[in-house]
Amino acid sequence: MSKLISMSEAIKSFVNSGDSLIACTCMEQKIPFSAGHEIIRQGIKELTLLCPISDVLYDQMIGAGCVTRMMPAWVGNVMMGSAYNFRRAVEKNIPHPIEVIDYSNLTMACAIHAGAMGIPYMPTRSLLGSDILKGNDSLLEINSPFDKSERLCAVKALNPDVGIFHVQRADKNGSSHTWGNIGITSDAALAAKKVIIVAEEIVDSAVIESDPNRTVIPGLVVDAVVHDPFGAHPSPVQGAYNRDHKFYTDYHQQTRERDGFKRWLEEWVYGVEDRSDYCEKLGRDCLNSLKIKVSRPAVATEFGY
Amino acid sequence: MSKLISMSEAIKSFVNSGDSLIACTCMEQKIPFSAGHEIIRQGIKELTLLCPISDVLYDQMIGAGCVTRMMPAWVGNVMMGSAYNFRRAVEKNIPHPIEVIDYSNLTMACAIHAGAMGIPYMPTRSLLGSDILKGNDSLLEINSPFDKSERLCAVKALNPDVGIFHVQRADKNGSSHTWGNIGITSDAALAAKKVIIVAEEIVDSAVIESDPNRTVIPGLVVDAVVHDPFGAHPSPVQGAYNRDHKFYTDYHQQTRERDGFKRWLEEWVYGVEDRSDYCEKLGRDCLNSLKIKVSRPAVATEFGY
Amino acid sequence: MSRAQAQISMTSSPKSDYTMAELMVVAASREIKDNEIVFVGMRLPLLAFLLAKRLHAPSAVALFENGVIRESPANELLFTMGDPPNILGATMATSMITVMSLLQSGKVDVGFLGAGEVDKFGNLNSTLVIKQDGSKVRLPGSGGAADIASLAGRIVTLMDHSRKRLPERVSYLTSPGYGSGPNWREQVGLVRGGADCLITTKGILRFDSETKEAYLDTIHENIDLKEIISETGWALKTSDNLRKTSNPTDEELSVVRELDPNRFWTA
Amino acid sequence: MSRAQAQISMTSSPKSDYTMAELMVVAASREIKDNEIVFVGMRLPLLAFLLAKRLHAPSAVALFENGVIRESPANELLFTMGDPPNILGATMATSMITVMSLLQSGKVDVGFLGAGEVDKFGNLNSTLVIKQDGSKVRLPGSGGAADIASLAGRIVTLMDHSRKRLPERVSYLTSPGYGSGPNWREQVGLVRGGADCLITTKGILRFDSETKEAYLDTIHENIDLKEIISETGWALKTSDNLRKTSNPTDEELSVVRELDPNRFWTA
Repeated sequence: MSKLISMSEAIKSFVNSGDSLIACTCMEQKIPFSAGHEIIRQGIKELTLLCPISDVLYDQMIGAGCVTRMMPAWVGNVMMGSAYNFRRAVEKNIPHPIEVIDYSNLTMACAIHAGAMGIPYMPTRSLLGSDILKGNDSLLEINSPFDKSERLCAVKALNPDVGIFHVQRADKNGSSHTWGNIGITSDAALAAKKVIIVAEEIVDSAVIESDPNRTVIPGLVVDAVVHDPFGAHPSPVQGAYNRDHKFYTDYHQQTRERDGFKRWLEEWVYGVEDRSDYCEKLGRDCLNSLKIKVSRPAVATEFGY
Repeated sequence: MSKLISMSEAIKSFVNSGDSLIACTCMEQKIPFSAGHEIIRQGIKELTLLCPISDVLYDQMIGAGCVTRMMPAWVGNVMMGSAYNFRRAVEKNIPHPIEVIDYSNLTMACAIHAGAMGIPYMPTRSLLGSDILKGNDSLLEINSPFDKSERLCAVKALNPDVGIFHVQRADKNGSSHTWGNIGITSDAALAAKKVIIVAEEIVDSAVIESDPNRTVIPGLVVDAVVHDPFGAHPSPVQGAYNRDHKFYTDYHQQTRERDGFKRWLEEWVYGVEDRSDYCEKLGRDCLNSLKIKVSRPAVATEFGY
Repeated sequence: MSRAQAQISMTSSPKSDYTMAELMVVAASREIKDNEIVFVGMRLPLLAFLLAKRLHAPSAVALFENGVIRESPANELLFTMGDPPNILGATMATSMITVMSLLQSGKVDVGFLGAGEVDKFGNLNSTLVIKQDGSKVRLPGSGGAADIASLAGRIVTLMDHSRKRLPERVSYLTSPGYGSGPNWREQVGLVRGGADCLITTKGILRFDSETKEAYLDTIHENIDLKEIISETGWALKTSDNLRKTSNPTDEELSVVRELDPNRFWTA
Repeated sequence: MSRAQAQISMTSSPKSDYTMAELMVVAASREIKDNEIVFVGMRLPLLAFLLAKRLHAPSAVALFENGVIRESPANELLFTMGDPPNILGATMATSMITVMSLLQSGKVDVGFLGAGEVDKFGNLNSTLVIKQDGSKVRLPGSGGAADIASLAGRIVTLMDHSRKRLPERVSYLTSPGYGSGPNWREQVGLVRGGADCLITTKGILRFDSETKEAYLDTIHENIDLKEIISETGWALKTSDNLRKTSNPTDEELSVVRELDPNRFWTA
């Protein structure tokens, strides 16, 4: 069954204002920037964004006014420090106020793990004594039912309305191979109510089925598949292209002030139609400079019988 | 750091009478028969055996008198039905009584998952109303702390003393690639207090590191590495050799009665010194007939940058 | 996964050229709708799944508790779900807990089970049978059956039909059906599911939507109603509209025989 | 993971030819013993890990919260832990929850952190700072810091040393040190761990085993004790045996400079 559609259709069909969304599940790799930019262009509002670590994609969506609530463990520019739109929103209500419900990486991972597993919560030993626990209604101090003296933090399950995942290759039904950083991708794809796959490459199902242990997301949970090469730029995609460090440092400099961010947004989001247009703007030299330089294929693995 | 030792040394050093042991974590694939047979030869007693699905290895250890307690979801001969030594022990105390604490697959997986995660228990929605729950002190009915009307089964963490895992390839430090059926292998290796890896092939670390997403067990949790080709026979090892169905049907027929099992044990366990001796007894024709016939390598995966 | 399935009687019905096991496979396959996510057992249920996929449910997806998800069928007859042909060409080979997560979160439409005993309310025993003389028979145990019975959308069970295998109440409740009747599942906290269909060597039983009690819906060719009633451990009710079980079509039979050419499972 | 680490002051100590960041990297590396399992952050802690591995802890293993486990160092300077050079040649690239499981089950010996604020009992704030005028500064948040501080065997923190960064009590307790003092960790239910060492731009603080209060253990070259005391937000105690921080050796410096040839992190 082919679920292959354009990014614009995928966002129109499966992301609504008011939704909760999880999108940066590999942390600094494979961030679905092309999907986030289309969400901005379509003017989708009042999103709740979830993540362990958000590199600057969420900052861009906050600055564009798409977001009213953040449920993150960390929001910033990983290489440079602050995410200025996030700070402006929290510190000065620019462009409008946002609510922030803080997590840690492990408790966000547990919330999504519980959501994936279909259980209402997961216990952890983390965050006891932390103000994060005190400020988040989805984190409760409990005692172990097996030893009442043992204190735990119960993390309530999260099932975001939409999950968006950038992968190296997927078939048309959405079964996806992805490698390199995985983060919380596998759980997030099971926890999300709707799943959009953004793939560098669309492959025949036989490619996926040649290595079923490489499959991180099974097609049965996928709603849409988008073919968007270079869709994760400036974040890296293992084995395809490297991180565009300069793009992150430039973003950091250019978005210190609100006006600078607005110009950035005009140039890189509103000013382009889609990812292919964005790539043209980046230019062939830039794309070529990011492509992998040395091939390091995985050792052969035999599945025959 | 090389942890490579012989099977006999590994069992002597890391398995003691009275231990709890988990060994059939891939279910019907990659069962560490060679390790189990060495445990029998060394006369280790009073073991507690854990598993989701035990194909006949645990039956052999029960019949040999190594086991006083079983914590299984299923014990039998998967292809044929009954595991006769298990039945004789439970029904007639032959060779001696054993205690059975029943689990289901999911609750065993949860117990080991909790053990791996370092939390005292995992909640599930399974087994409510089942007699399994009523008969197992490690399964408790609880209510969700977030919604007291929601009933759950809390599964107490299990951290077996020893885990034994048969893998396709490992480096000398124990970092292991394994593929095909995974079952609960990854969690069990983290949950076990001591870990023995049995590998079809010992490879340079560079092989493991060429495909870090294929690593299921990291060396940092491993205590011993044993090189025992064909060590999983008669169970299959994906990409190496197939299941010896005839060996299982023969075992089924030959072990219906206690005397038949004793003869089987004499022939296949006490009568051989180690796995290489066992392979010689099996014969080259048998081994060749089980080897894979058609190569089906996984599609290439690029890790370069 | 249950040895009970191995004990399905090997008699073929005298007047037709199909075995009882073949009829059961065909009947089970008809319980699978297209696009459904199916928790497949080994033996007859696996053949039923493959048959359904070939004939009327091409997009059905199979989940196996060892962590395997398959969209396309394996190329060889399987003796266990861990056989290498069940991995080669799978969509995904992941951990047991991942596949069980799909089950627990309500993504599995139907699960197939066998058992040592099944009772009036569709509860299954695959653990321990206490015989009339007090002696016990130890069965292999739940495997994933209790989880599937707890968490799948609906359950289809395949069983040999005999009075001792169908008691009024199972002596050990491994896998929950409707417990002691209406509302029991809700009361114990199960969030969905329940017994939907029981395919035996004599007929097909379904469950009353109000009383949750099993009743006879269809009766296999050449089976006598009295025989069924006497071989059932409770006063078996019958459908107002009791019919014959539809015979396997030639097409169905030919696919089943292609799938199990040596009748290892369907003798 | 913390922006605080990016703000470490870029002054180099005047009389020697190493920068303060280089000294801190060297000091941090000396906190790693051979064979230890280390939860590594980015920036200076990563360089410290690489230095330790090269010089005195060749079998130390690095865990990264994105799911990466490395026994051998990456071949290039990393700007994020997700950079492709950090995957190529890794021992394992798995899920975040698997790596966090190693942490939660007590297998991690030492974790490295940075923060916006650190207080007398080694508690860290990486979430929100309320300034004296009531205005707030939003920091990026915990990331994995609160988990590492909760669950690792011991914690080493790297910080810029200034009065506003070292208050008596953090305004928001993101990552637990010793809370309000002795027995606090046990009381809140933390099963192990705690602050072990705080490496600042002026000296190295350690924690009293009884009072759990930070005290000055060594003082960096050319730093004045009075300056440290005035730049600390509480009455800082000093070791009975207060010494100079050992200077980096030539070998240490040359490795650090090989690791960060353009002084991106160690300027």
